[in-house]
Amino acid sequence: MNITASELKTWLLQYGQLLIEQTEYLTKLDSAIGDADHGVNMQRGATAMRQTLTETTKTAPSELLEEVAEAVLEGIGGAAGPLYASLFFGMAGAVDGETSVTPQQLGDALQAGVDSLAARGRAERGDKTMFDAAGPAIEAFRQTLDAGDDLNTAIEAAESAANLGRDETAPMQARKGRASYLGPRSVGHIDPGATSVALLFEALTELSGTENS
Amino acid sequence: MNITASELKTWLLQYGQLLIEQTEYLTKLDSAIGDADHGVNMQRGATAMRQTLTETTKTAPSELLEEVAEAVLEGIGGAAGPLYASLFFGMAGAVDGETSVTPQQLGDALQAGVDSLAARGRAERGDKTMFDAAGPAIEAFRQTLDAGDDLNTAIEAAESAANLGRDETAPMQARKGRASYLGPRSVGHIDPGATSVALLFEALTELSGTENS
Amino acid sequence: MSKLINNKTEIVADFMRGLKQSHPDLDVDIENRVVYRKTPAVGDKVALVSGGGSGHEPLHSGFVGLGMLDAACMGEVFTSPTPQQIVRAIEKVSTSAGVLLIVKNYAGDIMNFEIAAERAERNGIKVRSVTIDDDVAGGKLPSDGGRGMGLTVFAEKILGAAAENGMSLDGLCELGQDLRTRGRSMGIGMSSCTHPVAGVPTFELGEDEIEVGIGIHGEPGWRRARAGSAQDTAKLLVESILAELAAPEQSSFIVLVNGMGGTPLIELYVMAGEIHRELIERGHSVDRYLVGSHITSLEMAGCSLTLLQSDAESLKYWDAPVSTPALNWGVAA
Amino acid sequence: MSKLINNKTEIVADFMRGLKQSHPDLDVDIENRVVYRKTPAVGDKVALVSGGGSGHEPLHSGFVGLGMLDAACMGEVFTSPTPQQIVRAIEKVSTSAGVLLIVKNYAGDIMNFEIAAERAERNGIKVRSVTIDDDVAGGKLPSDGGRGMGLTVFAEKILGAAAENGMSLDGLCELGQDLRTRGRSMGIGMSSCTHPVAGVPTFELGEDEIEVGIGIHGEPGWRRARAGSAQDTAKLLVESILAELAAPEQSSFIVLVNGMGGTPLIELYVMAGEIHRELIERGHSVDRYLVGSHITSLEMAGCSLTLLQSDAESLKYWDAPVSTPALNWGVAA
Ligand SMILES: Nc1ncnc2c1ncn2[C@@H]1O[C@H](COP(=O)(O)OP(=O)(O)O)[C@@H](O)[C@H]1O
Ligand SMILES: Nc1ncnc2c1ncn2[C@@H]1O[C@H](COP(=O)(O)OP(=O)(O)O)[C@@H](O)[C@H]1O
Ligand SMILES: [Mg+2]
Ligand SMILES: [Mg+2]
Ligand SMILES: [Mg+2]
Ligand SMILES: [Mg+2]
Repeated sequence: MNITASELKTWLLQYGQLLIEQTEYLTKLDSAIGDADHGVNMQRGATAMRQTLTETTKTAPSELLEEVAEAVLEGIGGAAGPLYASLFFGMAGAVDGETSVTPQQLGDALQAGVDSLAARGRAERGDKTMFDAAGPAIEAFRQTLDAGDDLNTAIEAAESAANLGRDETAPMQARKGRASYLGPRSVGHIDPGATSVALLFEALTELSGTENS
Repeated sequence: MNITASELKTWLLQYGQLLIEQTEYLTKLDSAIGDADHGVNMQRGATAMRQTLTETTKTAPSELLEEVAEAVLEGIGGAAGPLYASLFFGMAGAVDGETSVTPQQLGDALQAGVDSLAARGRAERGDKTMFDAAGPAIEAFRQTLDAGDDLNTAIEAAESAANLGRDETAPMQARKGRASYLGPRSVGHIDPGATSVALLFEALTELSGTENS
Repeated sequence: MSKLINNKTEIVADFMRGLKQSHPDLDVDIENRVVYRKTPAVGDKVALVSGGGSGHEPLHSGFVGLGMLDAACMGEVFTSPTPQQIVRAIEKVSTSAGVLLIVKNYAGDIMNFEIAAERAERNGIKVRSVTIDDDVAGGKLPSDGGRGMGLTVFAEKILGAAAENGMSLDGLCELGQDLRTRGRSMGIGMSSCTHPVAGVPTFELGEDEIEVGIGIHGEPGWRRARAGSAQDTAKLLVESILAELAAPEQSSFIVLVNGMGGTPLIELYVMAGEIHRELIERGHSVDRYLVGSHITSLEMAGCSLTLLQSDAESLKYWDAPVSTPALNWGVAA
Repeated sequence: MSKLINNKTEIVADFMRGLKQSHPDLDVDIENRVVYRKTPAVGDKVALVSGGGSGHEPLHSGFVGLGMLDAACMGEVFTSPTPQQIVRAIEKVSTSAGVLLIVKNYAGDIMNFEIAAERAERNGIKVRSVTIDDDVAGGKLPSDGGRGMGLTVFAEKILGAAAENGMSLDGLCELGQDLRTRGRSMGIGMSSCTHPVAGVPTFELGEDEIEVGIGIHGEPGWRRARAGSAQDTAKLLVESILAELAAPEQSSFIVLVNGMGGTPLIELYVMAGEIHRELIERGHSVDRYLVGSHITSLEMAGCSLTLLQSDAESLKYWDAPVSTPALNWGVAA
């Protein structure tokens, strides 16, 4: 069975749940190399997403994702707001007209989303940003599917890659965002945005089994 | 032998010395129930006194004391400045015209000084101020002389009475100066001004033996 | 925490140098610690002189200029200026109309200004004083009366405008007495501050504690209490002040929401909003607000509230032109 | 240390209520977090809009009024406003002459203002932006360029006066670009601050340590150093800025000695005096000083220095009348 707007909702509600659980941790990470608000920002984003997801009447994945994009754009603020919004706008554009999507299409959509995030932030791999978790995650997701594995396996691969990408931001020196003004002092700390992105991919496990249901 | 301007200098130089040694302690006392500057104020006063005492050409006790009064008035500032100045102005007035003073005359002069301090501050005994050390000290000094004892004994008595008066400010609730705004919270702390006054009487021991010299 | 200072005993002189460079309308006599208007007031305007310990900036030096003070004398940090400094300030700006001293009610200030006034009068200058004692102190007032707090700013502005307007020395004294009866203040502290010479904070407060009824010297207050919301604090300040002020129903006020130095403006405006609500709820109204750190205790966190019952005269003088480093309005370019 | 707030997530709204009550010339749209002039600019003046995270007060809301901004949009504390808020601000004040956005160079601000500008233009409003990136950052600038610091205050004042004077949108963009090349800033911190929602200080500093090259969000800087005297600090700031500014010999400047929020005015003027000396020693001169806490990081202790090479045009607009909560001069009563 394909992934519908309803499954996407489940995914994003779970993402919101994880953000709320990790609020303090995200803020702590942002205290070290930023301005101590990433947790608070993402918590506001989670609330805005949840409200949208519970009130929405949209049944097309693309329309739903656009509403979510708009909600996080207005809900989060700061740097993370437009970046996450770009991700969801990018995804929405890629699934325009579909009523449900295959795992491959989900991969393409996530790829479009991540590309759009990177473009908005003018971020490259190794800059110590969200993109350092998002990039490897979407690559792993698509490669796993391309290798013929199922959605569950692709999700697992994406989650591990996101977590690894997140951890690998620690030794990097930041080249984008606030942390870049710390110069060498940004080394040794995990990037807060990469950490919240890893939660986005962790939440994908809610879709595991969709294919077989 | 009577007490001359030169002995008074010795007394006040020693007082300045003690103030400089106790600067931090006086400030610490003032931190508890004041604005953390009594030590600093008195240190400036000590410096001003020393300069006056080393540069002065005055040989009459009254003129010397007037110069000292003017020096502390300008050197100390705050509440303590005019109060100590009043003390020395009061003393100066009482020995006007004398070239040296007897122990009895010194007692009268100190009495006039303490009266003048109390008048300037509108302070009464028990208000938790300088006067609570100065009042008992001058009483003890004069009573001891009146009882026929010598200057040494009178100085010892004054010193003990000043120290006791200082310690007895601890249980008092302040009714004058900054500490009075703490209400009952001023209880349990020794008054900084009473502590610096006790040093003034402690320094009198420099005059011990003058009579017999 | 380190401080932006050089020699800690020369702070006041260093401050004065910076002040003079930054404000071409002001001149300074560093030796005597006097800040005064470069262009003296013309005609026989009464000269206004105030002063006190330093560490309360912008008070008083930041209020020297057209429409407020003619001179300010600066003592050491938290230490009243000495009589000679005050006499020098008086002499610098005195006119035939006389000199009005605005003195905050602190034992040290009272005594030093008293001696200075006696000496200046002996030198033939007509000197009168107004004592500002607006602090309700958060508790039972000691026999010396309230300390001088935010009403000092209002007095300097209103009396300054009245003097500029030609009011006589007697008239100013009367107006000053009148302001005294109509204005009250109270402050709370959320931290102490560090006297630059002492080098350590005067006292320490727990995370959730405040000092109620503080002065302006980083000292503890009348009592320690648990920190409440801005609304709780506004209620406490408004109630404590109104209890002492005996303001008739439907009074209107000039309101100073003052920061003690280390409290960000965002919090002061939150307080202004809450204070407004508290006053309106009690049937009162507000004619003017002044929000900012105007009479401070170095970097102390906290705020004080000053309520002055307004009338046509005080509003007229409040709105009158003023051009000083810290208050500036109504003067055409 | 406790804070004077109510609900910690409603600080900005509570602030805006207090601001409105205190300043009758301002109006606020609390839902959209917009502060704007109650009486809109007349004629076809270009409208100036700025904004950013809150916690930097008086920037930007305190600079709304005659001669500066037409509207400010306020994000949450240290968080850029969202595109919709910015669009609302633009819509509130836009004129046929267009809207100029003054944007501080922070990833979040850049992106949110970029999206907002695209949307407003789609709605038929002529929008242009000036990015302020004056921070020399105390070290090697990252690829995004310097952060927006004190030059923002100068840009709002000078561009505001030019707009009031009838300058076109293109002219303002050009003048803005010109200011960018002529102004640089650098800051040092002596404490962090506490984000009201996080509730704990962002970082801790030892007694004798300072952070060099800070931004305006209570964050650590480029490096940690031992605290020196005011003179040492002035030298560090002046040298670091002049190294980047390439000011010709005998340049003259408009100088902002800015407090980060928790540093008393007495220290800022000490710094002003030292900065003056450093500039004079290098053969430069100063035309104007602004000393105070104008772009802050909540209650952070520390200061920043901004040097803007002045010329006849910038001085003319600097001296032009302004009437806002935080800057006010030259407007007759
Ligand atoms: N230019 C950029 N491109 C991609 N990600 C970025 C960029 N700038 C910042 N980020 C991400 O944003 C995160 C910070 O988000 P947040 O704290 O919510 O916003 P802000 O930095 O405005 O306070 C960083 O940890 C980083 O991952
Ligand atoms: N009215 C007064 N009469 C007598 N002594 C006083 C009075 N007011 C204050 N003092 C004394 O002054 C001392 C404080 O002096 P100091 O700290 O130098 O001045 P300030 O209080 O102005 O900071 C107090 O401890 C008290 O002994
Ligand atoms: Mg952040
Ligand atoms: Mg004291
Ligand atoms: Mg003192
Ligand atoms: Mg932020």
